[in-house]
Amino acid sequence: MTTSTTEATERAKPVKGDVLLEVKGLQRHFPVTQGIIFQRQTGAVKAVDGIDFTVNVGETLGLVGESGCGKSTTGRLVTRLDEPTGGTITFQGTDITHLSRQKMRPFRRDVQIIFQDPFSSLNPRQTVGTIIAAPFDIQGIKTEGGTKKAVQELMARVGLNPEHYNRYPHEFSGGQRQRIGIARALALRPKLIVCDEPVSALDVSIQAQVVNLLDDLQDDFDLAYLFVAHDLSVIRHISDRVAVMYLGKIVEIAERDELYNHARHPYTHALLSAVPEPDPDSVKRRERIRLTGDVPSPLNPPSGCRFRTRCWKAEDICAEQEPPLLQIGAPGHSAACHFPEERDVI
Amino acid sequence: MTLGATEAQSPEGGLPSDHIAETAEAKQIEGRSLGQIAWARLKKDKLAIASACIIILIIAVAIFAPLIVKISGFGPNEFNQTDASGKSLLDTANGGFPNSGLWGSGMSKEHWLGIEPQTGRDIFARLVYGTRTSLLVALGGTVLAVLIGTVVGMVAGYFRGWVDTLLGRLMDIMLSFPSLLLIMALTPVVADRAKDMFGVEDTNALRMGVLMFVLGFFGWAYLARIVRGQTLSIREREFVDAARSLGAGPAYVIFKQILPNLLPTLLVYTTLLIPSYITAEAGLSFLGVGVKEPTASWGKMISDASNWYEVDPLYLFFPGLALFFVVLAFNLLGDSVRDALDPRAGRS
Amino acid sequence: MFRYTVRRLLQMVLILWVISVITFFLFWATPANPALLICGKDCTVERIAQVNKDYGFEDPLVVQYGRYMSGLVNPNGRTLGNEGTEIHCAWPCFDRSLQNSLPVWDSIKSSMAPTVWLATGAAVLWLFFGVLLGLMAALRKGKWLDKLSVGLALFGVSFPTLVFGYLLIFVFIVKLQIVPFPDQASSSLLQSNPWDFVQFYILPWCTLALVFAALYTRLTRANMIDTMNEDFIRTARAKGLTERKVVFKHGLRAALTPIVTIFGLDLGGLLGGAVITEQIFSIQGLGKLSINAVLGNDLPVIMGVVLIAAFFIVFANIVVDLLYALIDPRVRLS
Amino acid sequence: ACGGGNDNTGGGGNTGGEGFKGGTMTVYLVDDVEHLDPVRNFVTNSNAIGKLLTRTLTEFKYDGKTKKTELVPDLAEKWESNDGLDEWKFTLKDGLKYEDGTPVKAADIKYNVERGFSPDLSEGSPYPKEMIACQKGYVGPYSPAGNNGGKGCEAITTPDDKTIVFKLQRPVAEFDMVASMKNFSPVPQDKDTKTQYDARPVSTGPYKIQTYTRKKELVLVRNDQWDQKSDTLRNARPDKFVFKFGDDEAVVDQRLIANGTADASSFSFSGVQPQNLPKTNSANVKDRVIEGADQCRRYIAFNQQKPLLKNQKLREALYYGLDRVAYQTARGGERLAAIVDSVVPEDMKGYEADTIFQAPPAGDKAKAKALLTEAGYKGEKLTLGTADSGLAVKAAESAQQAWKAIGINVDIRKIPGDNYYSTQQNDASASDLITAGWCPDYPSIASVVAPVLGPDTTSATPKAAQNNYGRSLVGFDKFKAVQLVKDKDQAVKDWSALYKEIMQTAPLVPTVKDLNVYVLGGNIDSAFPDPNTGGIPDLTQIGLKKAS
Amino acid sequence: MSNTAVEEVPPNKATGRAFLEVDNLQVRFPTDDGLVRAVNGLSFKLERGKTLGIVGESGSGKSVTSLAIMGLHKGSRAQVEGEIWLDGNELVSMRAEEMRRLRGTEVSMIFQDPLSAMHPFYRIGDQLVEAYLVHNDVSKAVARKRAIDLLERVGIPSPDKRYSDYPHQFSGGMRQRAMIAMSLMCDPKLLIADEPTTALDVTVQAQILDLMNDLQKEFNSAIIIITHDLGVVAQMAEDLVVMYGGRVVEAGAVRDIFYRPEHPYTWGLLGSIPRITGGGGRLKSIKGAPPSLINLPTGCPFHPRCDFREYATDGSCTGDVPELLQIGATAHAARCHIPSEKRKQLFIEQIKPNL
Ligand SMILES: Nc1ncnc2c1ncn2[C@@H]1O[C@H](COP(=O)(O)OP(=O)(O)OP(=O)(O)O)[C@@H](O)[C@H]1O
Ligand SMILES: Nc1ncnc2c1ncn2[C@@H]1O[C@H](COP(=O)(O)OP(=O)(O)OP(=O)(O)O)[C@@H](O)[C@H]1O
Ligand SMILES: [Mg+2]
Ligand SMILES: [Mg+2]
Repeated sequence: MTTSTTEATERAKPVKGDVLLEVKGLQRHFPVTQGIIFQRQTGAVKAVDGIDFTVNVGETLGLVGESGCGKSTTGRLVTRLDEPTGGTITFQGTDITHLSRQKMRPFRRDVQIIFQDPFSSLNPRQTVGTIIAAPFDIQGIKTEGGTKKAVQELMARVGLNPEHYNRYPHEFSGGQRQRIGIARALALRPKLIVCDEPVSALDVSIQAQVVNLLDDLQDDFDLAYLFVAHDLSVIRHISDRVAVMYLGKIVEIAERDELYNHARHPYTHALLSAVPEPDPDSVKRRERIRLTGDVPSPLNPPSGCRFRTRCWKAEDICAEQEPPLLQIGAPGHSAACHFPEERDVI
Repeated sequence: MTLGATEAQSPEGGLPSDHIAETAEAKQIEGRSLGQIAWARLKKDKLAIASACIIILIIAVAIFAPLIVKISGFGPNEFNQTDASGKSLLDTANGGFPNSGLWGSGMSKEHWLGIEPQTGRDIFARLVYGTRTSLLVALGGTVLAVLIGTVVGMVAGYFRGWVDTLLGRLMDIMLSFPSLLLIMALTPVVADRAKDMFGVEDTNALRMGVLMFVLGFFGWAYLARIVRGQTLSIREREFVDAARSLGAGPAYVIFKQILPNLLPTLLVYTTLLIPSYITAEAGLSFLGVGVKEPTASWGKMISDASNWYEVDPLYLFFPGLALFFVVLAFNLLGDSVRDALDPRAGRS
Repeated sequence: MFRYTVRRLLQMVLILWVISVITFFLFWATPANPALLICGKDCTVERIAQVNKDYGFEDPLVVQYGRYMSGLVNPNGRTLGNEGTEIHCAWPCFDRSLQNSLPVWDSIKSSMAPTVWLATGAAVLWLFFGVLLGLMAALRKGKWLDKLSVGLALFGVSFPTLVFGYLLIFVFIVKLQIVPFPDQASSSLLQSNPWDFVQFYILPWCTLALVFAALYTRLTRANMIDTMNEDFIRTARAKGLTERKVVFKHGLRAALTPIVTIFGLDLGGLLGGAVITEQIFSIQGLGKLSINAVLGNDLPVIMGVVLIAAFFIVFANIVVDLLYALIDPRVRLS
Repeated sequence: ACGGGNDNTGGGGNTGGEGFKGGTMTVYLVDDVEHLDPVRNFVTNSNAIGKLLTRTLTEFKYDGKTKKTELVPDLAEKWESNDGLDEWKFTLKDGLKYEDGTPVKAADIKYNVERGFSPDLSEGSPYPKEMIACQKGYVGPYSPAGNNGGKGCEAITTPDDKTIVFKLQRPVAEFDMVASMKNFSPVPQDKDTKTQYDARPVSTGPYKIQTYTRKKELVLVRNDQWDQKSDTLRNARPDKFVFKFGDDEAVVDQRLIANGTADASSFSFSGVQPQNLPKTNSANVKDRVIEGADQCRRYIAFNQQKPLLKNQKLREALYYGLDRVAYQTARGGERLAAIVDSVVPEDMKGYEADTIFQAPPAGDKAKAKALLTEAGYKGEKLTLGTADSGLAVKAAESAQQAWKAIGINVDIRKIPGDNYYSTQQNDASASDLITAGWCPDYPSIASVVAPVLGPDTTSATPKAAQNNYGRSLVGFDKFKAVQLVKDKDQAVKDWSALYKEIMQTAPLVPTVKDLNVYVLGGNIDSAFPDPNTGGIPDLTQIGLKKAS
Repeated sequence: MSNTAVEEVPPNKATGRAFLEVDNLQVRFPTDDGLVRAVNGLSFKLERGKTLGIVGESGSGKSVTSLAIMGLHKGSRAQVEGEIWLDGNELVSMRAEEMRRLRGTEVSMIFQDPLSAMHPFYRIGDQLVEAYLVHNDVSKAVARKRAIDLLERVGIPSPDKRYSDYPHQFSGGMRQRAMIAMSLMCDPKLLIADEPTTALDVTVQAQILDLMNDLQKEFNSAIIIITHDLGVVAQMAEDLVVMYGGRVVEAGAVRDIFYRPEHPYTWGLLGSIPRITGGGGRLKSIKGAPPSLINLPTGCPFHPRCDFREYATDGSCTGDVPELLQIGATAHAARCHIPSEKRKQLFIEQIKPNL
């Protein structure tokens, strides 16, 4: 374990197309408690309520959905920052759902996370050098030429001036900060990076820089991304496959173009049609579906199909029976709906 | 995205990576931490510098008290009822206040700030030694309070759950104590207990130790609450998650990630706690539960002098002024430190 | 809200109970022999034994504690003294003083009035001046009025109560003779004429209020400046409200909310005795009672005052929380 | 004699009994009175006020002009003792009444003495318990078991309503003086409210309580059932006394010095505070100043229970080393303290100037140092106990400094005032050097020597009395004999000799006596500081010049 | 209802100016670190019934401009220069009190974050009523009725009940609706919406945008919509202003700018947005970061990030600030040293294919 490069070779070499991460029935219920001394549980926020998906080696799975639907929670569960209340997470064949912190250590190198907020994801009291060196520090890894050299290489790779090693995060702009976060995530040559809305907080021009960077890195390092975002355009741009979440459930999952061109779930339809297209003429062309109301509270989600309260196609059965996520249309395309759409949107 | 002014000052873009070229006029700025920025701001703040000077001076006085007193020529506890020639310095027929010097203060070439009524002790020497008492007690109490408060607050905030509940209740209880009253009542008691348990005689050193202990013991809860709140919120910041996702354990997170972010709070709180403890020590000595006789303490001096302010106003004036200045200096410095550390900056 | 209040009250009882335990065991575990104190000037060995027996000082602490608490828990109070000379100590019974064997509750009751007058009067003063000054400073941020207020506040925060109190006496009583020498008889509003009452308290009020007023000036100023930068203030202006309305209806209301909390807690703390001010002006309040008890090792009195003071603090906490919920609709009490 | 040079004759030179009667007199006290219940009233302040409410069998009268104190009959018309001095019979005057008009009976006095045996009312003078031969284990009338089937203490008998007889455990030559203690006053059994009696004692004196608000105010008004003719002691000139509690001494001084109309008929129980002394010399104040001393003497006792202080040379070194001038200055200077050379008051029969040590007021450093070398003192630490109050601490500091100057290391131990004596009386908690003071309960040298230097009469083994802080055991064999001497003059001589003998061993060093300076309101007349009540102006004599 | 003086003399006729005309507006903030030049000579026009979009990166001075129009810089440290003509009144030189009267009636504003923009302690309804009562001498009941009407109009279900809710009890979308209702209380002639949907989910954003469109038709007010999101302006605005470093770099009709952009910055913007219809190709990003407003680059403020500097003809890009020059006969104008012809050519050759 001398250099980061040999490091990478020593570890099981991922083969493109293999399943890297498999999530089954993943659940996260946040207990809602009451009481001052003796707390009792009075309910649960069902942030993630039984979802299944896989991420293959080197691919990008996009995860979209409205605010509060459980995207970040999923990301945090996958990186084991949060303890699942149900289901399993299998990484390269190992069940890591409930591994202890010690046992998790080796996997920490393989799964990394990038956060949304470039301000809160960097410790303002540490220099960039320290921040990017933290993975080596924590994992106790020595690199040839010292940590500093490794860090500077990383900085150069993500487009930061290596001489800025000693600067503090507040001296960087949002986009640069996001690069610092990416460098940190890259340090240990992970196989999977969970990107929790890494570009939502950035200006369009900067957003494009970062998206391009992520693209390049994926190619260079054979990375797989679990890419969380609420912006359907960004997701379309970066993902190989896309999963749509609604209230803690995956309602539809498919290959990218399949999903955008042949969406089956009404919710996906609504989402797609709500995106304002930067093209004055298209406004008239596109069909408009306007959802009413807001996402219901995950504290007590609607019975049956969770989308039925906002769905124009809802019938009695939707309240009684929860539609399973079933394959529909092209292979790998599944949707959870009693009355899937037949037409295409875009 | 809020762009702070400092932010806007570093106008360079991303650096050589695919097509992102370095902007031409990327200015080379020294890597400056928030602490360094604060320090730079502090250095520009004249009031802060002045008060820091006063504080350093006071600390020097406290440390070198014996030397200073050697120069002035009179010990803090020496009675000087007569001068070298045997002439009485006190008007013994009228209650024993100094019969010379400005406003009956006994000020003279020998006794720079006059002498104490009835005993003739040198006020300058007592003032100098009183500095020791004040600072020692205040600093000791502060260190203790900050230490306990930080540890308890961080532990409660980091581990949450039942640990937090337990410590939170403890803080509630500590905060519900009428602390001044208990400090007052407990100082003698604790001194007694210490005597009993450790066989330490109720000396002045013990008394001061007890004062520090009691002040610290009743002072930590408030800070702990603040630290707990901050820890809770810092813990939610994503850089903590980042560290955890790299496999960092609680110790790493607490000491490397959270503690440095608490430092400004702790610093501000410390600079504010010190003057309040200086006042508290003076108050306790004033009330008669402070240090032991004949140890000089400003509060004790004020308490004594309060009987004499009419015939010997300067006796009250000097310790009062000393107390005022030190507290003022610490408060000023505290304000400046807070402003300097405040990212929103700008006192005006 | 109702359930919340009930729960908080229960919690208060719990906290007070814990405090009583801690205080009791802290103090009663002292080596200072209370019997010696009661025994007085001529104290024989037999007499000490007698006192110990009569007062039950030799019983295990737990038993003594139980006896003490029985006077607080039992609505009928408890009986003090020996067979034949027992007196009934009505609820709440805090035992009796070792110094003068009066029931502690009687002393506390009679000392409470001056403290309440002192604290509330000062509170009115500091609240008024503190908020006013802070407000003016905030609205004239950067102007001379602001600088003056900030300076005054800093001065006030740093001015030791000890010195300020004596300064006031010296200037207003002794030198200028604007205020007459204090007369304890005026210390109760119910017994004296209001003018005497005010003259009695005016200097103590000022003394006590100085530090607080200074603190409140700073607090109000800081809060107000923060609040005036809030988005909703911009909204209020965008509606075309007059500046006056913006400041008083929108700004002040939000800026004062945290002050209400702190005010409640400060006042609650002071109701347990403003020791130093009471000592300077020899006001026979709870503070004076407690310092005398401390110097005289009068444990039951100390215990009583501590419990009462703690009660005020905890109670103030509850009141403040409820009040906060009333002011700020975002706070939901459950 | 007491008082300093400008002692004047009580502001106006009126003789007792004459002068204006009436008006309201205001008296300031720092604290509330401790007890008004006669059986608990044993402190100077309360005692002075108690004199207005409570009459005792005998009472001391201080003549402000001749400065003599004499024992006079009060309730008792006459009294006699048996030869053995252990049985005393008192006969009451005629027509004595309580404030409600009911007659005073001898049994009521017996009842009150008995009350004093009750553990809950034990703050009063200890003499009855110590002297009267009640049955063993007697604990007063309230204890159902102890009251002996209603007969109470068998050693006290009341053959009729006007006669009361006390049987004593041992001969007491001065029992008639002891009978001036407030224990020996009547309390009607049906009015007794036990521990609550304190708040509203039934008056036999010229005044009765109108209102009493604890810690605030006590108002006395005339008791119309009191008969001046039966009372040679009390002039009772004002119509009303208002005692105000809680005002700061120094503040009260200022008011009195200012002499505003509101304060013309006022004075304060506390003497002028040192800081206000200079003002007493100004023209408009000078005439209103009276000064007086009391019978109390201060001293520092050397606790011989401590091995180190068993060394006589060390004790002598301490004696010589003390700078009493500094001590005096620390206690407020010449006008507030005077250096004394004996714990026996100078105007008391049996006083003799010190001839043993003849230490100069400022001490004799050379001699002290020499003695110290002889004593073989090697710098061991001694603790000096002092009550925790301003002047006392200052004084202790001055002693500390003086001793330090000759090389003795002294640590000061402050003990809260209320705890002070009990702490020092306890062998285990007493300090090495004990600051103490003693005020004789009645003006006799016996009431100085016995308590300050004598043995514990209740103990079989030779043991120092409670107030013998030096724990000196010298001369204990002689005390019994002296106590038995019947002839009063001979007794005085014997006591004096005994005192001298014991003082040879340097058990203590006398320091100062307190002097008090009072400023009176301009309307006050006939104020004589009474040395028997701590130098406080005698309330039974005081009056106003005119209605205010 | 509105200022009578304004009604008597139709001022736009008197002055010959557009309904809203911003002329050479400058806003600067003195700070500890130096003078922040937030807006540097901004000019644009807007007629009634029209919608103007303003886009630009963060910090380009969009919000500062809107606050200047609202007169909300008055009394702060900000130094405002230039002219703002609204319905015949010049706002920059106007007394604060007069300006106050115009707020709410002539011009009102929808803020980005409706939660922090509403007072947390007052009921939604009362905050609406308050806006009405300052300018209208009517009873509370009347105002209340109007508030409920408007709440209903913006699509809040059972408005009479929700009237007495507090802001925190509303969801994000409802808050923004309430905010819009509040801004419409006095029938303002100009409505400024500063990023009205940035904090909202796409589905809710779509609802709000539809609502605003409908309302404009109904109230015929002029709207300025400020946003980052080119999609939003494409859908909402007729005219567009692209801001960079406190200046307009390109202005014109929406179509002109979307289909015939002439400024490299606009090209960059259009190139960097991923499109929902697009594929996975590389995005065309703008290199570097937005400029510091304290040390604005000399010359064209965009030049450090510009990929087309070499095409500039008249003088270097670093020399002086290019003029905002009209292109052709339309209102289309751009601020660039590259000749218009060249720009057109560059766009067609290099940019358009990648869009
Ligand atoms: N620690 C927690 N305790 C309780 N509830 C939580 C916690 N974390 C998240 N939630 C709730 O779980 C739900 C899902 O949250 P999550 O952050 O995963 O949403 P999201 O899809 O990432 O939303 P956004 O787009 O706003 O980031 C939300 O309703 C949130 O309130
Ligand atoms: N009160 C102020 N004091 C100092 N600088 C200010 C002030 N208000 C705004 N600025 C600065 O002016 C510049 C423009 O700000 P503005 O808020 O108009 O940007 P914006 O275009 O609205 O950006 P965003 O898209 O982030 O809302 C920023 O650099 C900002 O820091
Ligand atoms: Mg999220
Ligand atoms: Mg903005």
